[in-house]
Amino acid sequence: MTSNQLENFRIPIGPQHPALKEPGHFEFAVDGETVTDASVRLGYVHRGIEKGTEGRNYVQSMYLLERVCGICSHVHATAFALGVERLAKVEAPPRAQAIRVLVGELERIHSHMLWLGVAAHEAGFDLLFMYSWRDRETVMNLLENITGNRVNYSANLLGGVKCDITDQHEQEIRTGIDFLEERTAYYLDVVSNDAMFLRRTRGIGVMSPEAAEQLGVVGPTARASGVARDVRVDAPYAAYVDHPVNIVTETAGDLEARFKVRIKELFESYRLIRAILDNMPEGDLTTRMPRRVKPGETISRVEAPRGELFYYIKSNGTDTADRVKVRTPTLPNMGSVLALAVGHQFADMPMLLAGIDPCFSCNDRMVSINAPGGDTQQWTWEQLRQYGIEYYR
Amino acid sequence: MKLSTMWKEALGSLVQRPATEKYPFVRQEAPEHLRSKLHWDLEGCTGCSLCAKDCPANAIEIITIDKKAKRFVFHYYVDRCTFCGQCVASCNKDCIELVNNEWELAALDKDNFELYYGNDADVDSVLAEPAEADVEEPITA
Amino acid sequence: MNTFEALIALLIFPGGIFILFMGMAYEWADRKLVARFQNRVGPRWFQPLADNIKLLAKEEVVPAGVNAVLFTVLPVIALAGAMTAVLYVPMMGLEPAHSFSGDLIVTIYMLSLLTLCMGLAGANTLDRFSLMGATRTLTQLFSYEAPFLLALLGPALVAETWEIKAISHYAANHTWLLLTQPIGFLVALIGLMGKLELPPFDAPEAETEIVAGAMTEYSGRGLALFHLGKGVELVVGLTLVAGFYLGGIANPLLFFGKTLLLLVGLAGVQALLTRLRIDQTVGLWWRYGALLVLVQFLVLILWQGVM
Amino acid sequence: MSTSTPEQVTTPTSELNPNLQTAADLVTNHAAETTTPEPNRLDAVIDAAALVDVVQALVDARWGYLSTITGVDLGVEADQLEMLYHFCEGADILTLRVRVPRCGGVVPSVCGAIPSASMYERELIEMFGITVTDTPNAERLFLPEDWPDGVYPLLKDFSMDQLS
Repeated sequence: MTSNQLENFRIPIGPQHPALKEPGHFEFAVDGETVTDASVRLGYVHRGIEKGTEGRNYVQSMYLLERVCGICSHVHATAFALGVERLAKVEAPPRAQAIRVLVGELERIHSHMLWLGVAAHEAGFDLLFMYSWRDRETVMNLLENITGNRVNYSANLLGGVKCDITDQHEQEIRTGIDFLEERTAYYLDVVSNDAMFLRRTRGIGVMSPEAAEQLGVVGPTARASGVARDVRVDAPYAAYVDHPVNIVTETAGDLEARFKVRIKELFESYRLIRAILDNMPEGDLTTRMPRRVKPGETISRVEAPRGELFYYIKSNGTDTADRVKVRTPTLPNMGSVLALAVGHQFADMPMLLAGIDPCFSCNDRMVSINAPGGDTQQWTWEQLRQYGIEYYR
Repeated sequence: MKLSTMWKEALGSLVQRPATEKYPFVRQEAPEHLRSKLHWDLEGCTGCSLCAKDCPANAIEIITIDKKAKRFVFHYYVDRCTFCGQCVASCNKDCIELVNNEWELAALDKDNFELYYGNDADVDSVLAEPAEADVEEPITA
Repeated sequence: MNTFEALIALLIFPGGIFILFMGMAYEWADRKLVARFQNRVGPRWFQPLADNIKLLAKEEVVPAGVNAVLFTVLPVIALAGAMTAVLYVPMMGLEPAHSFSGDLIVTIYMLSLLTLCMGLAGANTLDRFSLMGATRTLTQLFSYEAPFLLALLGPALVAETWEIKAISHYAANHTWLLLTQPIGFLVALIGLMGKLELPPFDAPEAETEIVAGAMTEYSGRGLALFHLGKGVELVVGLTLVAGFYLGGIANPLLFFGKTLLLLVGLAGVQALLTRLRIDQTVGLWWRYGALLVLVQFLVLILWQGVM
Repeated sequence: MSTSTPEQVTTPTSELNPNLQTAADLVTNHAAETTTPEPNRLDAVIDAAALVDVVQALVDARWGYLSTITGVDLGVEADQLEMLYHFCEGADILTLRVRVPRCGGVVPSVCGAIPSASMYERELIEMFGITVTDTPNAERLFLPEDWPDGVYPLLKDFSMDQLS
């Protein structure tokens, strides 16, 4: 092969690829097994959410925004609800704030466990994948019991929450958390001691604190590089004001550190959940919320499982937001993958990608409209079958 | 550093029962608060339509037959519903309930996903009328 | 041996139908065991059969830009190679259908034919995952082939014959070679995993990186034949290792007992270890596998000299 | 659609917390106007020409990190777009507001000082039709390949008819 051909040997990962559970398109130029260039193309799951909020009232927008992401849905609704409440000069009752944080931390556990499994699977360690997902069922069942849904919990209302924590729930949560804490300690042992697994994580994708600062990464990805950035600590919101978070950081900045940071964060989540259950404020779950919100603009930042989630909300006096801007944590983190990829082995690419816990539907939240001129149709089963037969004839 | 950290666990699994749930054969009971199909209670509804206004998925339509006599028909599109429970929270009269045991909603026919709640006579009259303009699709732009 | 017996040996037992079903049964056992290690239920007994029937019934799509003849013929050669190897091994603990002095070498190369065909099949298509997979398949072939061969030559050396039948007779009448040549046993077992591209040596078909490696463009019949070939190779490989290192397999009971014991070990390794990168696989084989087995080989030669 | 300006409370500079005070000092030379809409926020309206200098000054002083760039369409009547550059440091947020005309708005790229801004700038270009000079990559990030040129979905007067 000539050098020109070598340069053009580009391997695509995505939009449809077993390594990615969501569509995103990466292209890696490889020389043998070594990556020499990387590029990304996003937008395969655009749903027009930011534009969509312009045609919906605040209540409807909240549910729409909750569906930005299936894994960290609650933080989106929380960020939006907190922002709109601030604009409307309404404060949700303390019990509601505590429940918001409680559900948020349960969601973080579920998200990190999910990530642990996915990342292990990318490395070809399916045993850890299966076990961590089995244990993740515990927290999903807890969320289902409390809120009523396994994903997209819809626990928030503007001005409060829908679901209450009963004594029975409290017992269930405590039992579940005890079990998970034991399991998490075990997984921490696995990711920090398993020799074969460490061959795939230690020293791979090292990002120095300076690079992390420069690339503007957020969340566990930044904390694994020693950049102590956590909205729950920097700008406490909801019940984090009463329950301060101890920030977890690692200094190595490699994949191993990203594993450790996320797993250690789980312990912090367990502690917070217990603290909230111990000091659950009494009182109402909701407060009256006006349908129209006075003109103004606000910024609402919360810490999603993947990092800082940034909402800019501008109201104009009606019951519909003038502009909602969502900046999800994956977007700034995505740049780091491209920067880190060059020089690594192609086999490390899925791991590097998984290392930032990418969420493509979070990224691609904006505009997607039916193909121009395309009309929507409803097809019956029979029609679909017929179409299939004719297509392949 | 160990060559393998999970061997004890893995060996144990050989004798343990698998964690897999054999779903269609073994069904677990739905949790108490699970949100599934929506049910509407005729009593008490004042026709305020707050549920329909707040529904993020446009899954609810209140058809008013006679406002004074409090005759309303509740038209529910199960396939659009996202089971968020906002209508339950919005309703001031506690007329709406998301029951917890009707969650297996798959069907091959679209007709199974349109439900009418109300007096039998009212529902019949709604059904007899030529289909009105559909509820507006969610705004996309 | 008359023609009738030869035909039976080729088409029914131990070659032909019998070994195909045997391959599927062992594939099922492997998948089931891995699933149980992972605390899952795993597939039901007829899953590999159903898979293969489905694949055989499917239309085979020949992608644009490939040599269509090669594309169709390579899976057939691969399966034929694996099935030929069956004739020389003591299947079910019975005498091999054919044997001659030096059949060990033929068997080992028949087994390599499958991998070689897979590599060529990958290189034949234009798909980038296939090309990547083909490179890795062939790289891995070159890395495990020498240690694997050396590991199987150890027993041959002590038995002073290159005939599989004779070696397994020798093994049956002496102390288990597992005890005298532990390194050879390990290398042979791990080499077998490398041959079959089982985890952790599945870099050539790493799902999360290169989809299905060299097999990416195969659908339908070709894929089914390759799969069957791998199943056959699994059985042959296990038979060889059990026959050489675990004290011979004199009857069907011993055969099943010993090969299945090995399979549990294989499944355990598959479940417990993380996939190695291709550079790590090569490093492992040449830095440790080949060296260790060479050292053992030298010791054996010296020992033979002393005796 | 209302275009009313947000309710703003101008706080005397002495009441700013030390962190925001630093930021205020950094931007004050270029800012036409600074306000404090919320206790932890500082808004500075600056001219597009001064943007790169201000951002460079913030980066040199290591004040916060660029959280995102928000584009806001102030409406057809106002005929202006507003670019909001949000910098976060702890709980404090500094917002640089840059106003440009709705048609043919030009802002300089800040990628020279902050490389990771590229993603946000690409988003601005495709969603609002702004020209960002010297940005390293002006390709589409989110919109489909067959999206018509000159149609910008986050403008208030965007309609589905523009697509056919």
